[in-house]
Amino acid sequence: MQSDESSAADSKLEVADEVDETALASVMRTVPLGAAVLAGATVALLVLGYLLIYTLVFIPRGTVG
Amino acid sequence: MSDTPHEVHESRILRTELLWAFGVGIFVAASLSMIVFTALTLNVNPPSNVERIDPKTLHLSGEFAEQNLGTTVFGDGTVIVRAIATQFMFVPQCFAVPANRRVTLRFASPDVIHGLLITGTNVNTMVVPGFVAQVHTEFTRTGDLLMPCHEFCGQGHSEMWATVQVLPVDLFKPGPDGRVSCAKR
Amino acid sequence: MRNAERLCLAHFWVAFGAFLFACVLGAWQMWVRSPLGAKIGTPGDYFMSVTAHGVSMAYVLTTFFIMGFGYFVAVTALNRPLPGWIWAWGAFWMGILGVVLALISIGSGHASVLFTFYPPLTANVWFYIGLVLVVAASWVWCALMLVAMHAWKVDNPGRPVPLAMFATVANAVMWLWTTVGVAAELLFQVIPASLGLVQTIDVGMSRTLFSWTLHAIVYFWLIPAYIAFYTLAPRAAGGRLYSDTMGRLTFILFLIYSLPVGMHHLLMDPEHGNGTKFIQVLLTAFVAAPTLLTIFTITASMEIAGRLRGGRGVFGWIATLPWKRPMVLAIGLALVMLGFGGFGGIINMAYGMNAMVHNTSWVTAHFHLIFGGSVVIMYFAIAYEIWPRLTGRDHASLAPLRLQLWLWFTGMMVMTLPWHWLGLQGQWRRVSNFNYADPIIAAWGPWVVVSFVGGIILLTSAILFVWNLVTLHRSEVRAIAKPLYALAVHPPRRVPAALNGFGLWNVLVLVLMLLAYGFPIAQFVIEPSPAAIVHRVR
Amino acid sequence: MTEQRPQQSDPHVLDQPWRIWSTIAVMGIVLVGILLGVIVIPVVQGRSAGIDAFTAICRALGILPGSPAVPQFTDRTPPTPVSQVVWTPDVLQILARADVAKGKAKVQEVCIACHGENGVSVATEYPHLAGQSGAAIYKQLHDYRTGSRVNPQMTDIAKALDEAVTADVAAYYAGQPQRNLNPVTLAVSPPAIVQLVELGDPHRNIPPCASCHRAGAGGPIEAPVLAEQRDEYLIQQLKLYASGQRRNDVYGRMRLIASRLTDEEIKGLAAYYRAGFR
Repeated sequence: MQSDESSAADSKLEVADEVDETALASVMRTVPLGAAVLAGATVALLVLGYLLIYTLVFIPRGTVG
Repeated sequence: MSDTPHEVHESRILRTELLWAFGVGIFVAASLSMIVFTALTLNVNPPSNVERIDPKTLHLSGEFAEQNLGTTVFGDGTVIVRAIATQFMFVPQCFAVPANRRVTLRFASPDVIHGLLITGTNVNTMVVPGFVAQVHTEFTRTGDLLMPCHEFCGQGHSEMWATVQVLPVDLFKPGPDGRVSCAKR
Repeated sequence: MRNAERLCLAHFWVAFGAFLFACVLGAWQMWVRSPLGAKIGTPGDYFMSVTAHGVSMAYVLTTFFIMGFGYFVAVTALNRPLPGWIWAWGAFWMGILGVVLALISIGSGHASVLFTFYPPLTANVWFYIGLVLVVAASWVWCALMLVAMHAWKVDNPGRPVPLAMFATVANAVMWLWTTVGVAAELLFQVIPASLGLVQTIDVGMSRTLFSWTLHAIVYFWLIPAYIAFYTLAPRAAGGRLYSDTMGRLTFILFLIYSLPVGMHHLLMDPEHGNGTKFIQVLLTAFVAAPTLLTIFTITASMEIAGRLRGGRGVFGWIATLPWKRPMVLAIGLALVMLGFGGFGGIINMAYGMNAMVHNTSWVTAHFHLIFGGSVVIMYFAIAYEIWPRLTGRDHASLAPLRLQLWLWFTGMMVMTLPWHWLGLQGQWRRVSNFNYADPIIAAWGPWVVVSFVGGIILLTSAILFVWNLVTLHRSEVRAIAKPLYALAVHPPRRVPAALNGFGLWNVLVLVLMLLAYGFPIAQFVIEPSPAAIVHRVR
Repeated sequence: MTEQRPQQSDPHVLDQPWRIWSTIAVMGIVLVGILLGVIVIPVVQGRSAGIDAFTAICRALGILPGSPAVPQFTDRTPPTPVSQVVWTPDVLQILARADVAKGKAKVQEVCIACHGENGVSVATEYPHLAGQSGAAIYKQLHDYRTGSRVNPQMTDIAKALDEAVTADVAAYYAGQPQRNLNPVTLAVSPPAIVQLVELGDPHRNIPPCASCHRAGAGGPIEAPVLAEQRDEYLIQQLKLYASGQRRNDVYGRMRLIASRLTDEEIKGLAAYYRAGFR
């Protein structure tokens, strides 16, 4: 993979990038796995909490309209 | 178009993001489907009653004149509570409602914006001058509940609250004129 | 660049000065409301304090921070001088004048109407004029951001605008749309009433116009935090941004979906029908999309950094992240608070379920977590990150910075978790004191005290924050020029015009606003609400 | 380097799918919202309540009042108002444009005997009117005229005044210099009374007196300003409210508050508000 980060932000202060491209290529083989599990679990918990509050707190207090 | 490995990988990232976006879609659908389901089966709505009423002449109007406020049971069994939210008092300051029976609460403000909730229930509405705020509900437990004004209405806002007496059905006895008042405690 | 640095620092110090002042007021308010401080201060003092707290936090801290940060981004990300220095300084002083006018009106007791106004209550007219000046200053800023991006594009045809600048301009465009509602309310309804030119107000209309602004304004405050998520944090963590395209898409989604959703603040209002409310609830559900996309993209970016530092396994990368760096710590804490705050948010927006929590402490907890928590902690991290560039001096030690961030997080959690609980019990908002003699309210007392302890921790953190910045100004350590903005794993070479500008999205916003707000506003033009008499607070 | 590579596609071609798909997605979402919120939900809810589809949809839009899920209540109860005063913009305009000179002439002719030329009353049972809110004076005179408030002397006097003169008199007294509470004598007021004035008593549902009766508090339009008032007059009026003999306070706010005050508190409050009398 070529190093080509020329256009992102090529100000004079932005020349140095400490990331090694081969290392990057190798971690990119696993990368969104951890993020997917972590973010997915969080979102699943959010939905679960939402449904629990809806059915166990909101509805028993009496419907409104 | 000959794709370089770079572009192959870039499109793989975008496909992963798209997959995640699909998950986001499920999240959105799950939260909305609960709303739609309860709206269709239990008639759950936010209180919306676009019924205009002149705040300046409320005290001259029929419904919200002073002596008509409070709980009334009509001939067809409808239970209507009418109350005024005004600076810095609810009138009446206590009203009685039956438990486990459909009740319609109607509020109006002659002056500024007020709001109210009844603790431990889902009764919650803004009381906006110019409109009748109306909540249809059923109280699911008995007892004395607190009904504070929850929207800033002036310097006396913090002292503005009323009591709601939720009575068991057998204790909820309208008088000959259909009126029910709070039991003295 | 001396001028640029002075400009940015001037804005930031106004912002953080207002912030510290507001934190002191906030802690005082919590004390007064708690069983410990019952019957201290009058309602007049309390509502004056709440007004000053809200104005300082929501209008001064945010507007000045966002303007200062925008100037910083325009200069550093585009790597060219800002067009129109005179305008920028003029806007700054206009904003200062506005803040002074507003604070004098509040301090003299003539504007205790809270920062959300509540007509037909009206304050002294100078209060509103002051706030209009602050907004007008931000409009100048918006214009400068648009001009800066346009000039860059002319000189760099076909190249993608750097993400930080693209996001900043997205915020400026969104803010221009956002302020239309409140500007209309103030100029056509509230200021004439305050001046005595009219004696009545159409409250249905004024609430609807304010709701136009009320939700998008929160995204105006939030976007700098997201800019830090996308462009500063991956670099600070030693990694790359997972996807530049998703960044652009996120900011575009914020532009589109933060506007036609404001009526979810009016779910409990009697002046709108269920159907129009439902449409905006549905759109509100979609405003979760940019945040959820961000959570994934940023977590993936952090994962890159963690794995590059040797993290293995599904979660091993979390431990290897450089948590000692304030930016990395801040983003971790911000995401936790965003999770809790977001949970509160989806309960709030859930149509009928809003009745369970509307105007209770639940809502207060929600926006303190999202804004006071996630967003402000990123403001801290941004300040810590860019202050060395602005002053040429570096932090002698990062430990007090981390301590400050931890204190802020701890304080925010200790304060807001009890508020959620109290909100579910029905504890309502905006009261100067509670009657702890009432048995229902008495049961809340201990939790109110716990949240007050959280408030004290937050105040401590705020003082430490300002102390840290003051210390930096006196630091002997010279700053080394370090790269600031993160690169993407695949930096974009070319992007579709849709992802490099806002023409298409402005059209969509217009159409969406017509569909979502057209009828709700038109109904009051066709048949105005029965007018309410103006109540003047003098 | 990328820049040297030939562009593979024209940016406008690249842009087209974005334009099309984003428009379709955004409009699709709105259409679903309209379909569900304005059509499906109200029609289904209306059917269960016996409301026809058209009415239900109109209610969902806010064109007709009421919930699509519940038959709407209509009321025909006759009113018997306690006060006829209506704060319309017209009335407020009459007050704002009142002729102070005419008011002064009327005061010198009639009111002066009890309330004094400058609004400083001549005897302790008559209220001071100097610097009093014009709206408050107007409302009381109006109520005397319509019989909502009854007083042997004032009823006849008020009946002789027309609307415009009522406003003139109110404006004249409102323009007289008000005398504020005296901080020196206030300092010796009992804390319980000061608390009632500043904080009220939430337990008894009594709002702070100052939240309505302090000048510029933003309270009810008709609330009189209390600053240096005759104590005997205040005691008398609070007792009339408490017993329900005076009932021209709209929605009975003062009747309720006064009925909850003890005699000691009524005396203490009257003393508080006369504290600065010179």
